[in-house]
Amino acid sequence: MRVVVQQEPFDYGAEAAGFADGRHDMGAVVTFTGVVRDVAGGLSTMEIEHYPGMTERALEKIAQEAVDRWSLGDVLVIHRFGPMGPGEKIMMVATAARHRKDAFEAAEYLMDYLKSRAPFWKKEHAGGDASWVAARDEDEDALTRW
Amino acid sequence: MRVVVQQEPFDYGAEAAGFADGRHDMGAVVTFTGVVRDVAGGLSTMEIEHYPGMTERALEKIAQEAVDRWSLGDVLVIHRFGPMGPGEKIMMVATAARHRKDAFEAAEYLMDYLKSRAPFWKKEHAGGDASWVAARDEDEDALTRW
Amino acid sequence: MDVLYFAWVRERIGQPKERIETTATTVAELVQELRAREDRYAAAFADLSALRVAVDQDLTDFDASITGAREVAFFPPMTGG
Amino acid sequence: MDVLYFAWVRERIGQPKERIETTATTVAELVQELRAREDRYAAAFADLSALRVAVDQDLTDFDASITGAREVAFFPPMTGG
Repeated sequence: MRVVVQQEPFDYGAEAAGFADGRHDMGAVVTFTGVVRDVAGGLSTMEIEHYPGMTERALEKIAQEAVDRWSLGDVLVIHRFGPMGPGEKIMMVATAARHRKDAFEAAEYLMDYLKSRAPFWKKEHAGGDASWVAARDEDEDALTRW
Repeated sequence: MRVVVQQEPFDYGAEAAGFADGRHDMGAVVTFTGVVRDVAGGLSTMEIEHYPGMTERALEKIAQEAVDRWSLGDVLVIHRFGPMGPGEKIMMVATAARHRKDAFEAAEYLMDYLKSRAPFWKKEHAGGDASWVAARDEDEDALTRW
Repeated sequence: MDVLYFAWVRERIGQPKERIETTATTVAELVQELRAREDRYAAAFADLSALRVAVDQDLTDFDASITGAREVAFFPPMTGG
Repeated sequence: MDVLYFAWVRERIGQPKERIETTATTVAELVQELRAREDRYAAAFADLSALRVAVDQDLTDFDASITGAREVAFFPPMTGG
């Protein structure tokens, strides 16, 4: 289990390739990556604020809950903070399991809890305007399925 | 949409990193990778037989169904055939969508259908013995949820 | 028409492919014809619930028509992924 | 105790962190005390349903005890991922 919170970009391809590599007992690996989205085409920067200390605690707790709940060979969570541009990768999770059901469910669980329980806040800068991204009700609702 | 059937290994890290890269309208990318699993520690080779022609048709049909059913920015399916060793990557799927729900669901759908509807058969060689991997009832059952 | 066999069906019958002239109009009729040929066919087709069939590279069932088909393939349930 | 503010709560109050001496025993009592201070606090804490609170870096609710707590943080619903 590895949890990383950092400002610098991470190498998604290398992280994905290295995750659970050489493990002969894990048949299924799932990754999720969150990308800075700019649907309207006007976004200049996405800025992510976080709560140093609590962020790591919260992510480790969520990752540990996934490990306790599913049969997993490994878990990885990487999340950036600070300013980033459209198309940049914000974060990733990866799960390895014997079978795909555990790997998929654990990855979705990690994402659902990370979205609503880890202390990150997104601010979008577009032109001269800046606005905080509002939490989506469906993200909070997603927790009820677990 | 890209569907690849090949004998050679593929570069999972490079494929994952290149998939939907530079897309500014997709916030979520999910990948699934299947790995040759050797739980007992005696597997020397996994051999995958396939049905040339039908394999590509079946995978393209499954990928197209996913594209029709969810709002996806891109889909990738790579599946190998021939002999491979423990820990080697057999296949991968990747999905990109605006939101994570579509990306996750489409990736699970691709995997469920690929497992039971694409003409691949696994044979395990361990010591002097060789045996065909039996289909699992729960893989067929998984289709009922869609 | 070409008849193809994969995985243990191929091994049991002893060849991957053969050309067959038939008057069968459905997969089930073709199976009956093959079963009557030799023991290795009878063995391979003993339990149809353990078999899957594709006509012209589309998965179908044993009631399917084969009239005009170019190829019919028999194989066990798939195990990809 | 240290009181921390994040995102628009931080912007509305005008600082990320302050040291507060208080006799409040719950988060709700602390909020009442802060609201009474200045308009910027009243504005930030106007709608508690739009706020979340953590005591000593654990997410909790407004009824939670803050007796002995080292830090209390207020912020909007999280939007990571």
